[in-house]
Amino acid sequence: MDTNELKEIFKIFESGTISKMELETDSMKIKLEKPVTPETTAVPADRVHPESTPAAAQNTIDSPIVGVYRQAPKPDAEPYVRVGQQVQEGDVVCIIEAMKTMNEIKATCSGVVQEILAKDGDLIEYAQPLMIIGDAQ
Amino acid sequence: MDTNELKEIFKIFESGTISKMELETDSMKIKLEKPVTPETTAVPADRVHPESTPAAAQNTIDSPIVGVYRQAPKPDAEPYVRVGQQVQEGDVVCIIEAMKTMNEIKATCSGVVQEILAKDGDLIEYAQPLMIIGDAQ
Amino acid sequence: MIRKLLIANRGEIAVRIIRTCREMGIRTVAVYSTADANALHVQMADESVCIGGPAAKDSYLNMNNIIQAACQTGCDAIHPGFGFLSENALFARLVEAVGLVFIGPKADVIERMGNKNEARKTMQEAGIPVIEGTPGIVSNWKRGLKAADQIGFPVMIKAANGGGGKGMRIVHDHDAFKNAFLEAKAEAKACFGNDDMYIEKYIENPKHVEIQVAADEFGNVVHLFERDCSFQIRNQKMLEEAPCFLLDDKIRKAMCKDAVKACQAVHYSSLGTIEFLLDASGTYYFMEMNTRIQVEHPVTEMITGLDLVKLQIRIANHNPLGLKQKDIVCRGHAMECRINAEDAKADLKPDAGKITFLNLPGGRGVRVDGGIYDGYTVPPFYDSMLVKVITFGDTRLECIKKMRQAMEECVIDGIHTNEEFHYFVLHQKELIEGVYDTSFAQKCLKEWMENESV
Amino acid sequence: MIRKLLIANRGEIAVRIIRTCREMGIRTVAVYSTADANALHVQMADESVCIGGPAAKDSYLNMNNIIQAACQTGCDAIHPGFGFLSENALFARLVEAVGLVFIGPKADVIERMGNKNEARKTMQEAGIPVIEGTPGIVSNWKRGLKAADQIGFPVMIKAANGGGGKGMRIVHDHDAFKNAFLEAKAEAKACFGNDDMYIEKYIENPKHVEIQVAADEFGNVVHLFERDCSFQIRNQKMLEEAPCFLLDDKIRKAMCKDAVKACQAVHYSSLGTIEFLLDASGTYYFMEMNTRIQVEHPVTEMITGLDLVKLQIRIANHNPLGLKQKDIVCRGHAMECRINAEDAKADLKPDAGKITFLNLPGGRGVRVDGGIYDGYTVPPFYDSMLVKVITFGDTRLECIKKMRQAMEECVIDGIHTNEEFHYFVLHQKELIEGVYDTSFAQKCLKEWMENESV
Repeated sequence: MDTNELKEIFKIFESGTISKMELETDSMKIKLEKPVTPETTAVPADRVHPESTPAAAQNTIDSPIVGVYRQAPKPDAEPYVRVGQQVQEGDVVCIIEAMKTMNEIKATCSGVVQEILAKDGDLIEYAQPLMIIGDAQ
Repeated sequence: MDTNELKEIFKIFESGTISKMELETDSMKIKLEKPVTPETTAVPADRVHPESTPAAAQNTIDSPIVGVYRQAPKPDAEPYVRVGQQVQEGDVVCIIEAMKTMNEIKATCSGVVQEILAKDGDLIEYAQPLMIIGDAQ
Repeated sequence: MIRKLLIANRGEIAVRIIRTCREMGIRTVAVYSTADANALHVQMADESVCIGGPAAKDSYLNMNNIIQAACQTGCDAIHPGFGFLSENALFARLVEAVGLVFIGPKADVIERMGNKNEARKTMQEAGIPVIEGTPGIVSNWKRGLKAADQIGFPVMIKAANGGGGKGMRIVHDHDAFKNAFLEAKAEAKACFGNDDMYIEKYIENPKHVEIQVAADEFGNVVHLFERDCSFQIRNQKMLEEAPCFLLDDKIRKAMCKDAVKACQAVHYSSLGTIEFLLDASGTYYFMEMNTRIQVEHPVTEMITGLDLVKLQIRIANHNPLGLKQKDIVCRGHAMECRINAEDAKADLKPDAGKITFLNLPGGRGVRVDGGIYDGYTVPPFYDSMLVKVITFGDTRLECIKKMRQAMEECVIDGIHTNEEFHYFVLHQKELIEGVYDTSFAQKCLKEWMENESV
Repeated sequence: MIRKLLIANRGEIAVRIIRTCREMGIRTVAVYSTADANALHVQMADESVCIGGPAAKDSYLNMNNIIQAACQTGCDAIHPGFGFLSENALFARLVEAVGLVFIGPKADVIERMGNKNEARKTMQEAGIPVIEGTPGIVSNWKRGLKAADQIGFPVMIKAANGGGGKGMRIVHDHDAFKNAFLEAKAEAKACFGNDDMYIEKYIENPKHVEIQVAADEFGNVVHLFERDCSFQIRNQKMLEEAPCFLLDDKIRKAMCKDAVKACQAVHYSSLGTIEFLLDASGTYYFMEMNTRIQVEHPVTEMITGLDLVKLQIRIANHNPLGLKQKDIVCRGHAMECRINAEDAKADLKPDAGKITFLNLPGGRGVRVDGGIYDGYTVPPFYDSMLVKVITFGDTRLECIKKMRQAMEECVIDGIHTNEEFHYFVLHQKELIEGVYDTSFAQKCLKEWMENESV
């Protein structure tokens, strides 16, 4: 489904004085209700936290160009990074070979390599996520 | 779905004094409710009356065929019915001329003729409402 | 002079007729049932009139309401499209009786060609090859059996006023004859209110080849070449092409000549089709004459460059053809796929419902004749045909490749269609080679259903 | 042998190329920017590669990423479409350098024809009529003014490397020259990084007539008749037709002959267009040569029956044309309306946004080449062209009537388009008579906006 539509519906519902709504369309069924009392604002701060944390603490390093993924500077060399390794923003994490040029890709954030999403020799598209960087442990 | 439609529905609902609404169309099904504060219910009874009464007690006589509306048996004769007249189910209320045949149209319910929707000589489509019949007074 | 025309039909063909009328400067009146208030043809016509309830008998077959609507809206003519009242002689007569032009041949010819046995006799007298059979009605099963023995099995028992596969039986041997005859007769009585029966030799797995003809009131008759309509399931055509790919040119010429002769024999003056069965040896037989515009007319339009609806209206408007046989040239190859609201996986069970997403094909050499739009709800009361996709190529292979591409592009969500089945058919050897006969489609569907169920 | 082709473009032309490739059995790779992930061409291609961010310079103009994508996906060739890199000699060179086929002419020819002054000189030497003007670059305004006085006012000041109306000024008298020259030169510097200027006689309100040509590597050159592209607003074509209705046959023949001569002069080998200006007296002048497939190519396809993209690919694949001039016949009349995401009421201000309902026209003689679908969100980053509607008729009037009908059927909700403006244009006297010149469209738009604002 289209979450923008959902956002739109929320906005409409919240802006009015209506306290209860049930809506069913071809593609969705939704029930909305407003608290009848002043508690509306009293949302516990910690309830918001657990949902938003992982998203905030997890980043990906995305390819800035189209090319071929190289995990190491030379075919038989050690890979630039392995899962579990700590990287600093600016560290070279892999190479994207394009037009016979070796382009060093640098970490765009610091953290621990949680997963490497590309394999040696893969065609990499623009903006394709190459690896997931998590919080330092 | 079209959120503009939704906005429109909300506006209509909010602008009135109605506190609960259930609506079902081809593309959606919606239930709306307003918070139950004392003021909302305090609608003067007579304000509701003129709006809701006619709808409930009102029927139409619809054309069963395509043809031309004739209000009277002959060009110069008296019309079968006039506004305000009481009719009984089965009474002839008009003629629909089709293929040079005069088809007598009979009242499908009893009551008072509130409005005649067709004019002498009009092209009448199938299922087109010809007159509105209200409760006997 | 026709200035305003009522279209006594719905869906794709109503839309098709409206488009040509617009081009000709003729105003249009659509008619519709209460179930069709949102249909495309209603939105496209200049005016529209509701003529009855959802059941066809109450609306699209309701002659009085239709004619009344035409008279009241000031029409000069009525186009019956195909199906519904298009080959109803009584309707044609009524239309003429109220002083309107019926877009089609004279009522007498419709009637004469509507009776299969009568049509057969007429053609035989005109020297057109017909299938060997009884010269007239067979009054009882004993006489029928005697005739069948003379003709030689297999034979076909047919109702003189039949159609749509009803009142028909194929009989392979002497012993099975009696029961089949009695069954077919009872069915004919039930379906058509008339149980006149006759018997013909049964042609096994023929090709169904039909010749498009056009004739005016001044005795000018031309043919517009042939169509191969052998792709049929339960007597319903689903894919058609023009010309017939492997048809020997000598046979083509003979068929076309006979088709013209057939028109002359009945003093025909309209657009029409002469259907032939062509057996494996290259022998052909007159089957029937259709006195209406046909679903598959666009393939002929593609190869000849003519607008057949325009031609049909012009003839009804008492214009001369304005075409000589030598002006009509066959160029390239055209194919039509009928996209139906039918669940191909469920043996083509008709479907209905709301179209939730629609993408129709486009580009060079692709024509789309449709009666639907995105968000349209297909009512369950009528024919399941939604859209016809027609492709044209310099060669037959180019035409097939374009059709494959068109089928890939075509997306109709929300209801089941036969579109994927078409895609499968377009990759089958027999289709590609053009050798398929009337037994092919059913075989193909069976194979596809088996594949799909895995 | 081209087996797999990357399309370095987007939208309607990418879809157009994919369709022909499918028919030819060539696999396709689409490229797209992050803003185009849901675009139709991405969904229709066999494979697709994201090549950059929304800005064209980061994606569709990113030569390295495009060529890398072609190499990595195993393509043999790159089709540049129109716009973007289609007339970029460096790109053509790079494509050839990595061993791929560039679907277009040789890089040297692209370069030579890309420089307007160079092209003009070449054509003059080949004996093609060119507009009177300075033989080369004019170094300063004083020399320019002297030349202008000799040529006679009005004159056009032009940037040698210009395009899209930038770096150009029309000057009507001696006194206005200096300022106009300096402005145009500064603009040229800013837009093209090069401020070489030259001066030509200005032809007032001409017709813009162009000849489609095709030439192979073996010296075979043919013309495919002309197109009338006089309907332009701010140098953007919006409606085109073929052939040019009122063109005198003697002039047509001379123009076609000169177009062929132009190709021979530069040893051209691809599809191309020679643009001419035709003044009211019937004199014509070479304006420029386009070395790419053009937006309006379908009208030529309709009147000749040829697939120009197929022809272009075949030539790039080192095939001989396989066509002789006498085989190419002009039949009927074709017109194209470009449906753009532009608010006609706001002087054609480009629009973007979600298409909430889409109904494209159909039927006989109607072709739709589009790059959109129902629910598609038009991104704000690129050209505003959404769909091309092409109609074909035996006569020009039939063709216009079909286009009116097509515009009535066309519904694009959710964004503003120029569709209603087209409908208005199709009812204007000058359009119907075919006499309109390049001043007509702007006048028409002004009138329409005034009507609409009432």
